[in-house]
Amino acid sequence: MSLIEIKDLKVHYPIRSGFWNRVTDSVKAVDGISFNIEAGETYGLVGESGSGKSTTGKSVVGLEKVTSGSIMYKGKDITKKSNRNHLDYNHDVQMIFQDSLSSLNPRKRIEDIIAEPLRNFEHLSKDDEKLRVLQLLDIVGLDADALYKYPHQFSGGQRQRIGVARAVATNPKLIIADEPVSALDLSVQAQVLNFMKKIQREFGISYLFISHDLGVVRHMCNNIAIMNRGRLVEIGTRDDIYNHPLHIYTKRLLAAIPETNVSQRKAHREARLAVEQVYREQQDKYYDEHGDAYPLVQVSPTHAVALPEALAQQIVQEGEVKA
Amino acid sequence: MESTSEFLNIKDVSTAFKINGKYYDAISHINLEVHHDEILAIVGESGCGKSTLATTIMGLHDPAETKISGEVDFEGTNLLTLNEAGYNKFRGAKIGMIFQDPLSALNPLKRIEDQISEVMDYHTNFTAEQKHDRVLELLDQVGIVNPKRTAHQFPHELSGGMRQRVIIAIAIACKPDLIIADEPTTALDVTIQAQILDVLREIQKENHAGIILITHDLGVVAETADRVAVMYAGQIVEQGSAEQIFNTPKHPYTRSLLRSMPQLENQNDDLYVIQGNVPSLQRMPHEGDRFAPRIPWVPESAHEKDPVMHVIETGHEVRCTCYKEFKFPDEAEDVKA
Amino acid sequence: MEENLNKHSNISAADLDRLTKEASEEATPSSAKIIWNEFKADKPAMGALIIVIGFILFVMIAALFINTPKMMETNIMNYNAAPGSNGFLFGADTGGRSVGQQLIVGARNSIGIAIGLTLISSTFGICWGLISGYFNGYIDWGMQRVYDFMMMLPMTMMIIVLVTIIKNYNAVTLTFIFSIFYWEGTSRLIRSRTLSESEKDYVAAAKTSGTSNFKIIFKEIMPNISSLIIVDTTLSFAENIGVETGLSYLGFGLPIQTPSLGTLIANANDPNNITQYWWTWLPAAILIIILCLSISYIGQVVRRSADASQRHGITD
Amino acid sequence: MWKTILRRILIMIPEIIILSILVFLLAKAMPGDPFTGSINPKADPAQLHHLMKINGLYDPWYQQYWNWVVHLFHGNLGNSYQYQEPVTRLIGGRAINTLWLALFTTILTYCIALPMGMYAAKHEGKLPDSIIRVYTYVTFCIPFFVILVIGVWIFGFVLGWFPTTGSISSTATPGIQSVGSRIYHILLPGILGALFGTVNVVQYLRSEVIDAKRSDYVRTARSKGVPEKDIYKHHIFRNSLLPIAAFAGYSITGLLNGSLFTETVFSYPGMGLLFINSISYRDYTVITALVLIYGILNLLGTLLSDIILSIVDPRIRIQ
Amino acid sequence: AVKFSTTYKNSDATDKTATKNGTLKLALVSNSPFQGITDPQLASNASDSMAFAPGNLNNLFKYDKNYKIISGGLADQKLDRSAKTATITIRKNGKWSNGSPVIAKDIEYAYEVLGNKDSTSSQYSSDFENIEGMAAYHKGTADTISGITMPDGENGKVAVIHFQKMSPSMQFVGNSYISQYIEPYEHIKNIPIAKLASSAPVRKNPIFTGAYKLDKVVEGESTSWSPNKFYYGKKAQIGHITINVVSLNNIDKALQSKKYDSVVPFPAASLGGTDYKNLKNVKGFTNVGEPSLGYSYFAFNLGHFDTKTGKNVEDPSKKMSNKSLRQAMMYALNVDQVSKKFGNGVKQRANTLIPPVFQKYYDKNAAGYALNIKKANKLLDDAGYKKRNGSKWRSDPQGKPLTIHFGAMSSNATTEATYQDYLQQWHKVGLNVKLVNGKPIETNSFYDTLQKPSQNTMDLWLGVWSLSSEPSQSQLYGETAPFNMGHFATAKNTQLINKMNDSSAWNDKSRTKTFKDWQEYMNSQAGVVGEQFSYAWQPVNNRVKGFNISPANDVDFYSNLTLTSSSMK
Ligand SMILES: Nc1ncnc2c1ncn2[C@@H]1O[C@H](COP(=O)(O)OP(=O)(O)OP(=O)(O)O)[C@@H](O)[C@H]1O
Ligand SMILES: Nc1ncnc2c1ncn2[C@@H]1O[C@H](COP(=O)(O)OP(=O)(O)OP(=O)(O)O)[C@@H](O)[C@H]1O
Ligand SMILES: [Mg+2]
Ligand SMILES: [Mg+2]
Repeated sequence: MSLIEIKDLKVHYPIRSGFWNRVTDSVKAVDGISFNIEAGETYGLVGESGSGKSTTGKSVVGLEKVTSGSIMYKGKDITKKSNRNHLDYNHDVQMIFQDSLSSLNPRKRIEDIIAEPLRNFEHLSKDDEKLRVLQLLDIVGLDADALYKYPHQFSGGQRQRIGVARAVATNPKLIIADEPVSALDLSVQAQVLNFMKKIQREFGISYLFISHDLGVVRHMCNNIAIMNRGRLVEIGTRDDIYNHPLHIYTKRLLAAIPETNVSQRKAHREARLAVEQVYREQQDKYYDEHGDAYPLVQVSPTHAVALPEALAQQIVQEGEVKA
Repeated sequence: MESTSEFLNIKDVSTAFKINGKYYDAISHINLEVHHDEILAIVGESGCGKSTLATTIMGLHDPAETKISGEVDFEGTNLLTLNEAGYNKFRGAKIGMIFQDPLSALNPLKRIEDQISEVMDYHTNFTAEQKHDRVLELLDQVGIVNPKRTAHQFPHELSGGMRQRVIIAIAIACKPDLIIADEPTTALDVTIQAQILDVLREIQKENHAGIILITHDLGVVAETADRVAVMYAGQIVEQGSAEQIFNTPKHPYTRSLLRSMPQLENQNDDLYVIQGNVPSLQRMPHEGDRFAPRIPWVPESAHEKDPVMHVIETGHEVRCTCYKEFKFPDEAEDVKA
Repeated sequence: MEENLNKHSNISAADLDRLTKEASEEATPSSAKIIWNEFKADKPAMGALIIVIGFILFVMIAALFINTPKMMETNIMNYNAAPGSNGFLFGADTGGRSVGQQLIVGARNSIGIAIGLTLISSTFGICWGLISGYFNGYIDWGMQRVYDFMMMLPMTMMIIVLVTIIKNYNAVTLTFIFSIFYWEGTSRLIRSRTLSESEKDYVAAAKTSGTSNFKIIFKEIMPNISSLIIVDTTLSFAENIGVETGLSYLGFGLPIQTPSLGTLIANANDPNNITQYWWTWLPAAILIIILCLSISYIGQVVRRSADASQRHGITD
Repeated sequence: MWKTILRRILIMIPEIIILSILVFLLAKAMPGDPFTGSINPKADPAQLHHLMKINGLYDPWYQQYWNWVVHLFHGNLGNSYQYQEPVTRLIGGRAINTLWLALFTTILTYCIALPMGMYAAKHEGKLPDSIIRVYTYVTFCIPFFVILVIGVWIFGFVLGWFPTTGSISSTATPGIQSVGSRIYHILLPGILGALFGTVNVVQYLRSEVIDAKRSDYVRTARSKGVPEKDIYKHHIFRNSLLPIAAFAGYSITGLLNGSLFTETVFSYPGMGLLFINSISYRDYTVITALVLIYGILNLLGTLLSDIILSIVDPRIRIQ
Repeated sequence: AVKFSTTYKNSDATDKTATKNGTLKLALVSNSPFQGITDPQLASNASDSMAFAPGNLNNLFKYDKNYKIISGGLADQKLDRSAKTATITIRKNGKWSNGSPVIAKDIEYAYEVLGNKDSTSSQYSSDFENIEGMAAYHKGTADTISGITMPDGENGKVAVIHFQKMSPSMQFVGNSYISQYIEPYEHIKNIPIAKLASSAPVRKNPIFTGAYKLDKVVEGESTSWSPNKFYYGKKAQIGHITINVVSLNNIDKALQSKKYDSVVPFPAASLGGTDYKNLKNVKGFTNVGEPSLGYSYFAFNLGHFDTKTGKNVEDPSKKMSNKSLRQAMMYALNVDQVSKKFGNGVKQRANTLIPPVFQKYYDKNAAGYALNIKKANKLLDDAGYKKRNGSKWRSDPQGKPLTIHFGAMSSNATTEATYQDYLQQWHKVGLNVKLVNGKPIETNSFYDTLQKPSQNTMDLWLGVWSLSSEPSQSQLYGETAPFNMGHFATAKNTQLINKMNDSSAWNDKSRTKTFKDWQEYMNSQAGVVGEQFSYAWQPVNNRVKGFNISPANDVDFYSNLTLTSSSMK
């Protein structure tokens, strides 16, 4: 059984208008997605801005009111608040946020920040609690003197590590990491990614890793889902996605990753423009009449793509021919 | 691409900010040249002084709060000696600037057309009609699909990518010789980033302009830049063509940065991490190699007392001699010990 | 977890005391301390603080030694006695009552009203704003309607009507009546800040950490808008000191037996009194201005220090 | 947008109804009645009771309220007991005076406050800024009526520049002369009201301008080579005037509050003075009507602000 | 105390052109705008009568300084005691200011306006039902008042009023049986009486019978006047008169800065003692004055009003029923000193309940209650109000603690200071007197309490009467008078008051004696005790000539005025 099973998850935000301010339409931030996260893996969720990644992540930790669909954990649907409370759900599922400064309460000392989930879920004695906090700080590589300081006194990387420490404080089974490094400098980003990996190794945590940086995702994730306008367009293993992308949207994202090999940049650029060309010309082939993605079809045990069956087979074969 | 002529020459420029009554250098003794038809990328971590350099060239600092020394020779004029009115002849006309945050950089209350044609009000004697035509032309040029419609809209009605295009349109409206782009794509998605960079490159080709591209994304640099200057703590630590920097990086800082990028090869390994932080202004060391504290395993003797730039080959310069002895800790067990 | 941590961390229970001590040596000063330091650095602000606290203390203590009923006894022979005459340092008013003593008792009453009013209306306004800003949806909607309704009420008129209805009103009832109308400004301010504060990720983080809404509102969000609260409270306090002056002028203020700065200033209701008997109102007016200015100034300093702790924080 | 405005107005209706009941009850709760106050040996208490009865004042409150509402739908707010005149006509005459004064005060407030706020912000931290700030603080701390009384004394009586009572000269002939006389009469109260009203506007504008000065779009404008004075003109002032324009609607509340004082000091027959008088006469119909009108004006003020804002600020479209 | 003359005798010669082209500026002292009801039958507020005074308010009669009706006015009145009629004959040249003649119907219509069942007037009283048919008309059962006849027809000049009973007070203007005013019937006949007060002919284009006609009225704030060429009497001389409302707070400064020539004369005084202090020495002004038609008084709560019988009844069990207690309380006060200090000479202790303006009836020799602490203490001691058990307060003769509640109306600072002074005086004689609710009461609540048939909130109170020009006391202190709020109703009092109006009172001398007897009796009983009399005084600019505020000059007051210079002195 998977750790988390997301089934046909929908989150719609109402748009009110008209004379009586009634709900006339809705933003379909997440529009029917399903995927499973296995224990101990890092699951990548990739997509352009506004594609619904954060909304998905928030739904999984229970921060968002879900319109329909289910998220099963330990056989219970945790989209219901009562089930979450009953399971002490957030003891097991935690979150790391994108903006490290805003995710740490500026008026609280680091000790209180890290101890917050402990105080709510594990009622420890004062000393035990302090010890735990100190150990957590040690694990994320911060000195004990951080204990009584405030978030603004740390650099971005350090703050993000404090966020990690808080997230792992209750030894959760799953951590949702919503763009944990996209606001960070290259070198600091490396730092945080290293820590996340280290902690995963040591505690066997699963991540739902949300990012739009395909380079980072490739570095971190075993399984990846590509999201586009509230729907999944492709899911697969790292290899499936990076080496055998099927959906034009995935290809486009991949082509847009800057090439670090200076000598090949011209070729890279041409390749990218070619993909763009296809993307523009073949929109209606890849999307249904409303411009939404098709339902996913399985093309291999690990790989699924949101295309009509026939088209999917055709593309798979083309790919094989090329290879 | 061969550089044709140099038209911007930054000589020994330092900019100091007043903090609690004392001046602290944010950039010190910068020397740089920009040529027509080239993209010069400036890279470095946050707080290295990249933006300060850009705003110094643009003369956007409050003279009461800053002290600037050195020379910025732009087509024969030292910009730093100009008064406000003199500077305004260059801003917008000969030098265009593109800012990072596309939302706040546009006046929320003015239509796109007015914001673009405002540059022309001061630097051309176009008639209203000419300006209107030019606006549409510009919007088309930066890749906006429906220029007529967009010209009439307000910034909040546009997406981030479109706003950034508008800002580029403003910057190039008067066909400037120099465009300074301060992190133009940081706030954007990869796909849009790629498009914006394309636009920039096309414009440069068309206008034969020189572009200073400020970014901390090495991928962007590798994709776009002709030459690269790496900045650390207010200084340029390495400078060279894109090939030189990416293929044969010398300075420990450059090498560290490159190494900390997630790459295909190191998929399952840990990424390289540079120890420590960029020092804040008040804590900036003023003697010796400023990067030394972050590579503590390199013996002090390897550093110069007063590091200067060393030419390695044509166009490739590196500060300090420590690069010669620098090895990553995992490359040389002996050094680490 | 316990085991896990012990396995991966070098720290054990033995290190606890030592590390705690180390940490507390490096601890950052609390914001109260930062504010205090700011005052120490800013001479005029310190002056203002001393004036305000000194004055309040003086008035509170001095008022204890004044027998108010006795002070309020009329002595028509001292009708509008000029300062210095008949042993009145500050002169006497129409009833021959010492203006000086009334200043003290009146200031105490006015400050008391201001404190009471500020406490009630700010507490209420803050809670209202916090709750309404934190919960969106029906709670916020309902609270906003109440708020809209209060906004609509013509305040002075309503107060006058209420004052007329309440037969036996005094400083306490007056304070309550004012409180009905004075929480809106605060609540609006707090609500808008709470709205933006609630969007921040630390609130989401607190939710995922299992913290209750009540705790999030008052333990997480409130401290973050504390500088706003402090500044708003000081400013309302400054404003509230003279709150009943207008009513007193219109003839709906406190009864004569309860002197206040307002009733004293209301002596300036007539151009003749303004010139001829300036001592009956001018000192009170000056007092209000000084107090009000000092308190506003203190508010500024508090605001500044609150900002500074965020701005220069990293370099500290 | 019209729909929105209409909806906003519809939402107002329950608020107005609640207010009307509240005011109605409060007015009745005041001790005394419209006739007791006018006690004199010539008035026979029996006749007063008779008047109470024919005016329905002995009915239960809901009955009275209902009658009042029914009349309201016929455009009739009842008769003033004191003035023996339909309330609509009575208030109509006073409202014009109050609105004249309010309008004039508003215009004047902005004429004084805008240059002041901008000047202060432009020279932020320098001497003129400090002087303007001290001015605003001091004005903020002085009770309004003290400003009024001192103003009347100096400019009305000592210097004799302005009339000190009424809304129009008793001898002014209709036409130009009477308009002139009206303006002459609201000059002093208007100026004094404006002096007081500037405080908020100046402070608000100042902080808006200072924020705008530091904004990114101003930096963009600088990088376009726009001269400093045009930057102020086209970008900073324009953008900071926006919220100020909207503030005008909200300031109605303040002006109406102030009218109680201004009109009392200047014996200016407007709604404020009428209210104060009606309170002591227990003129229920007038009190109820006035509170209601002030309430509605407050509501309209906020609505007006929202409309102005949505017109001038392209970012806001009321939906 | 100060002595005022009713006349400012200006020795300067009248400046004809200044008079003809000039404007006399009068201030109307009031904190509220006037209502604008020109019809005196409907007006409920003194401001209106002042605002429209130059039109003479359609006053029918001329009277002497004792307010006794004499001939020479717009109409003459003849009383016929045996026929029980009053015959009112309008002079031939009596005209309204629009030129139309004053007719008999104008007289009759005044009663209709007053007595109509839908009338908004508050001036109707049961006394009017003395007129034949008035009761029926008031009830609405009759369309006309049968007791008023017009022998020459409606357009004639004579009206005859038939009474059930004649009263001596009918000889005086302002009595409660004969209306002193008329209505311009032709001008207003089309308007229902219920709507009269708000109609245009009353508010916008009213007509008058006085020396001046109204040019313009600015609602609530000013009126302006010019000579009425149809006036029957002495022609008005000054080109314009303007009257502006000025608030109490501003009036002193307004006069000091010479914005006005004077204030509109008002018999119940519009300026007080403090004003006098500010204004007495202003250059260019002279003060005139006459005793005010009003006074303030202390009244004690002695009983209740029996609504069934319509009579006031004394309850001997009331706290204040003890005469010695009442007297002692009055002796404890030093009203003289208060009057001197705050009245600045324009006020004096009231020694009786008839103010000196009624020269004939006023008992100037009455002693009243001057300060006498000793006597007060003795009275209390003798009556058994002793301090017991070391208390600082006296208890009642039964030994129960005694707390007396004093009711006083909220007012200006000076007056409220006076209350405090009185309390202190009472405390001096050991009486525990407290203000009701601890503070002065707002006027409405004050009368609301007192007008209840029975109340125990106030044991004594300080009230004010402004009087009608007819002095009989039945409406204030009579056995059936609802305004007798202290319910003082001894047999002797009833008898004396009745005597003021019975047949013996047709004889002036005898009536005067009754008044004096009543004053003496009231003083001895101390059920109601006068507090202060005051002067209705006012400054008048020295450019004004012919300024005489004596009642005898009322009819011609405005015609007599002239100016001696075009600018103020
Ligand atoms: N509270 C909300 N009310 C209405 N719409 C919302 C709300 N939150 C998000 N949306 C909309 O839902 C869509 C998905 O938003 P989401 O934040 O999940 O995207 P994302 O993929 O995380 O984007 P980004 O990369 O910018 O963070 C967007 O179109 C967004 O505008
Ligand atoms: N106006 C200023 N006053 C004081 N210090 C400043 C000012 N502007 C910048 N600094 C400081 O100067 C240093 C360099 O800043 P700068 O903005 O140039 O860095 P950057 O390289 O552009 O960084 P980023 O990538 O974050 O934009 C930083 O330490 C910054 O704190
Ligand atoms: Mg997101
Ligand atoms: Mg920067």
